[in-house]
Amino acid sequence: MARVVVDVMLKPEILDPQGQAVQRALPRLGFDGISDVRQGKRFELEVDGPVDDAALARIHELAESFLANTVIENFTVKVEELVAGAEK
Amino acid sequence: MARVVVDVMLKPEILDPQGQAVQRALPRLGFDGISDVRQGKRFELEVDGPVDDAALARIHELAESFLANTVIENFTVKVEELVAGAEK
Amino acid sequence: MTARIGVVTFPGSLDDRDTQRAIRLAGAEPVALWHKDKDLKQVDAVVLPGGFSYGDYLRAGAISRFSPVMETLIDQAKAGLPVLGICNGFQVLTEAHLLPGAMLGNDHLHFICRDQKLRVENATTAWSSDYEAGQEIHIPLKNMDGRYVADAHTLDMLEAEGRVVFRYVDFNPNGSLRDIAGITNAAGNVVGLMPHPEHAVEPLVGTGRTDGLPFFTSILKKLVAAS
Amino acid sequence: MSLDTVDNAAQTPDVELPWAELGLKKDEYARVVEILGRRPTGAELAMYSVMWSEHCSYKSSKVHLRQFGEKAPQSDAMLVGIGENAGVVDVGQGYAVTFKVESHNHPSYVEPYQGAATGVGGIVRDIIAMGARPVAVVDPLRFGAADHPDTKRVLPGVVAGIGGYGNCLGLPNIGGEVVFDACYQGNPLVNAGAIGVMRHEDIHLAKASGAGNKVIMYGARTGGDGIGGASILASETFDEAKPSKRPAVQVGDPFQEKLLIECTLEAFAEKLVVGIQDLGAAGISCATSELASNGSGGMRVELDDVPLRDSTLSPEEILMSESQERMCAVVEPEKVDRFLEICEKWDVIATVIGEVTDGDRLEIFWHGEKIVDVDPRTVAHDGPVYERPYARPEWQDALQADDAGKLPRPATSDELKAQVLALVSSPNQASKKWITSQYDHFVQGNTVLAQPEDSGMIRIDEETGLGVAIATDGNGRFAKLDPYTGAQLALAEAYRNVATTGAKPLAISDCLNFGSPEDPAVMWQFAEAIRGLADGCLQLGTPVTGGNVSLYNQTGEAAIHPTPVVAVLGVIDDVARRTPVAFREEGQLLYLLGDTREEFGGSAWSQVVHDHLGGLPPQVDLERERLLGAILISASRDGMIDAAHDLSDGGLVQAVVESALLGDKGARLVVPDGLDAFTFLFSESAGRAVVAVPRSEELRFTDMCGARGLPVTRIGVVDGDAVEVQGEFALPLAELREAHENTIPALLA
Ligand SMILES: Nc1ncnc2c1ncn2[C@@H]1O[C@H](COP(=O)(O)OP(=O)(O)O)[C@@H](O)[C@H]1O
Ligand SMILES: [Mg+2]
Repeated sequence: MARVVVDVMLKPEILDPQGQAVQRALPRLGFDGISDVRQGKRFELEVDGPVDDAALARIHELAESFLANTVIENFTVKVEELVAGAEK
Repeated sequence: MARVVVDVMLKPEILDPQGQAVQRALPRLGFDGISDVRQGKRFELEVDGPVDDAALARIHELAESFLANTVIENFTVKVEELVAGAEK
Repeated sequence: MTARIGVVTFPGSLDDRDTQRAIRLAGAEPVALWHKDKDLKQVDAVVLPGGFSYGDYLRAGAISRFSPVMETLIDQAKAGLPVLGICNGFQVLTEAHLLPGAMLGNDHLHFICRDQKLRVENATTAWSSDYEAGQEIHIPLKNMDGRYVADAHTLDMLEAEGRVVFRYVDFNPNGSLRDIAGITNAAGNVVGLMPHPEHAVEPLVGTGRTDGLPFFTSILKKLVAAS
Repeated sequence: MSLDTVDNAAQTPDVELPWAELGLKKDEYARVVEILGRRPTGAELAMYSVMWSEHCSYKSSKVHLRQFGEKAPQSDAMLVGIGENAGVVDVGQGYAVTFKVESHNHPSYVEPYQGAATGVGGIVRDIIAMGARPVAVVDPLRFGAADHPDTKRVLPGVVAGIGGYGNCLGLPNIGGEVVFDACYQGNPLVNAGAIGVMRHEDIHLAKASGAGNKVIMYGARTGGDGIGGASILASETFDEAKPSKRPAVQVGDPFQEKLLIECTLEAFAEKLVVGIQDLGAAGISCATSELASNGSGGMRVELDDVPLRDSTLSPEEILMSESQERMCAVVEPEKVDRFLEICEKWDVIATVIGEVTDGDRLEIFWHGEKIVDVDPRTVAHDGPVYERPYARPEWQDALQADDAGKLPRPATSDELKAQVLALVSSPNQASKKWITSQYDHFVQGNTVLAQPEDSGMIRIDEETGLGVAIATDGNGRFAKLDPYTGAQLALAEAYRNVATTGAKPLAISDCLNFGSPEDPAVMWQFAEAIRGLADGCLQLGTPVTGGNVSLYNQTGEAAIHPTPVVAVLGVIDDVARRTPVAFREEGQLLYLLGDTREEFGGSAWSQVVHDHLGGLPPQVDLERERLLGAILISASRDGMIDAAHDLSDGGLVQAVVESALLGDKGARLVVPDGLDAFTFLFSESAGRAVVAVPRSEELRFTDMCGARGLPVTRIGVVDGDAVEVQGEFALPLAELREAHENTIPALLA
């Protein structure tokens, strides 16, 4: 079993109110030096079989037709190595 | 300028209805072979200065105290190489 | 002398005026508090009202929790100041760790607005003493992020200590664990709940019920008795 | 090519501008050149092209819309009429109410959530711009067939978007419509309406007066949103290197808009604002040209001072951007500091971008160079006017001849019963709770009535109980059969809905949704609908305060049904006297008010049972509507009725089932003499309502109806836990409830 990650972000030219709200809050929290924040979605898909080119192509299609609305969003698909203990 | 990505996912024991809704829709869309879907958030932070250990430590703190609610969520922090043309 | 009850306005608060009206109808004096002021104007109690503070961006209540007013409020709540968090206010209280657990999106993924039946489980808190334990009431509910979540240990503790104050009856509108609609801190001065008692104080508007009024008379009686 | 300045334009008359790509016709471009006495600069062309578009200039509809003014009834209620952001109506006790309905149809098809959300945002800014606090929204919606897969994409997104935006603004949603019909498949109609309340003295207008006064832009930064043609101007003609990728869909930020509301109202309260305009379609082009042309004097704008989200925007693009959540205020110089302070208090970005000048020109500068120098009237008001050809379509006769009266009717009681169940469970007649429970009804604490009542009602004064009611209605099937009558039926229904709750109808707004004006058949439908509406308003004494036209709702050759949606606003002196829909007490007598005829053309029954559309729509008798309204209002004021429900789609049986289910009280009905059970239950004759009368009031009520000449027929009694038609069938409430309430969730959940 492998994990494929689809990251979906608003296109750069599209307003991102959520990211902006986070960014505007940073100075109050004592953080500076961050010039921009964008917030998007991360999908973790657990794939049963082998993640070969065919599987990736299908997930790409899934992302394009369903997970993202390509009118306003971009996406990336990547296979994730499952490294134990990477999460905090 | 560099990009640091903070990924925030619900802890595995917390019900993720959004991920489930995606998963439930898959057969309808003609997709099988995906045994689980989880949906989380991705934050892209554009950092002004160098992303050294100190900067990363601060971002880690930001994630822990603000970007994630650690009662329900886990997070990871990573520096992203800016590869042009990687996005679709 | 009547009691002075503060109502905090965060950017994006929606039910602040309604809460002030409810406080007035109960016979107390509402005092407007502003999120950028650390000064609580020496009020006797505080309500964090419903709404979408900061648009509920990031997480409901997550940004408001860092407001200047919250710095003072967190200290004073720990020192015993009565605080009621309604809906977004409840979310702020969990984000500020004045109440345990966290609020997540409704399990059905939709905003929900309905007249909700609740059972009063604890009629001893600062904000529920005018009810009777076991009493069933109807209070309007309207939210996107109303699913109360905590780990099993915390839930067991809340139950054991009688800190579940309100529970959903007949229908769980958001997937809250153990049907929890509202909880209190150990001292009983800080209470948070998702439904909106301030919208059930007049027979003519809203659902036409007045089941929410005792929230405000509870605190008024307590404060007047103490003064 | 570098910056196209006014000087440059004067010196290079032969430079070709891409006017066609910007949507201008050849003669329109020639007219611009004639007005200016030279070729326009790129920036001027951008302004003229957006302001002269169908959407902003009403070039196809203007000649017809004039009737709303020409035939306007005498009304003391009208404080501000057509031509401003929204009309304003006097509701007494020093209060004024502003309301309007607008469409956001096409964007909602492309991106349902954001399209619908920004639709709410836009209409609410119109309300704020009049000086009012928004107090409620309504959302008349139309989708393709309920079981079409694309409806599952569009509807949930639209509903979530309307809720997401309106809920976050703290505006109770108190009414609207949801209609399914295959004709809206590729063209859902997402109309959104808003109401605002103010004191008379707080009315504000969109005009810039007083030389030296400052023009302040505040709210969101300007991005590349919704810039169609300007990108062509910017990238292809003027600067090849620029990215021409500009978002076609706008993303709304309701939180920003909530801040805009609060900060604008605070500025109004301190009397800091001379004139104000929201930024919607055509953005800065529209706001500056309208403000300047409606006031005295001219205006000078430094475009460099507009706060940007995207620093690569060209001046043409900045002028055309439709970024949401922006406003423009005209403020006296000595009050500017205080205005900016209030904006800062609410974390709203605000910048002085120009000032009112002595002259009569609108001049816009970029990097110190003049790029626009126009008479603002020519941009804002002197757009082209078309007398588009129109003709009654040849299929109209055949359609009307296809009489629904000839359709087979139920032959047995069992069949009748089955058809009742089919009707109340059909998507158009089924409960819309799945949708409306996603909207906040309670926020602001003044909601007296909300869905599924006949009209939404808001208390506007806590002391006196003064309130306003609003209902929106439209029936595209009726309008297709006869657009003149169909428009009047929409008006009559909305009027009746308001009166049924006890409020007195005062004025209307409308949203006219049609196909392509370039099709003479569509243009005929449009002309007929407006004629019907204007004639109807004159007769009912309800002036048109404003509205919106949405054309080109069409997929290929197929236009939607002509769909005029009418919003009627009413006033009630004391909301304690309102009449709700639900049956409240057993034993109360049920009366049918009005005449029932065999009218089935365009009816719900003909659609549900026979999938048929043909014949003539029900007759309209507006004098009867007036009388019915007057009786319902008197009965409510004097406490003679406890429940009332207007009869429309689905006829009497639909109305009785709804009242019974809402009150959880059954009804026993008797078919009156002279009617057969089928006609009694399913006819959609207009001008009718059913009321529940306490026995103690029976005589007083029937005497009143008799004395005023309104037909009143006793049809039964509130009783039991079924809806029973004597001698025909009984349907238990539980069975009806399941049929009525499960349909929409089953389709969409
Ligand atoms: N169908 C209509 N009936 C009456 N007035 C209309 C109609 N359509 C547009 N108007 C009026 O024409 C004016 C311009 O409309 P519109 O462009 O929608 O306003 P805005 O610029 O505020 O969006 C408004 O006063 C509007 O009320
Ligand atoms: Mg406007």
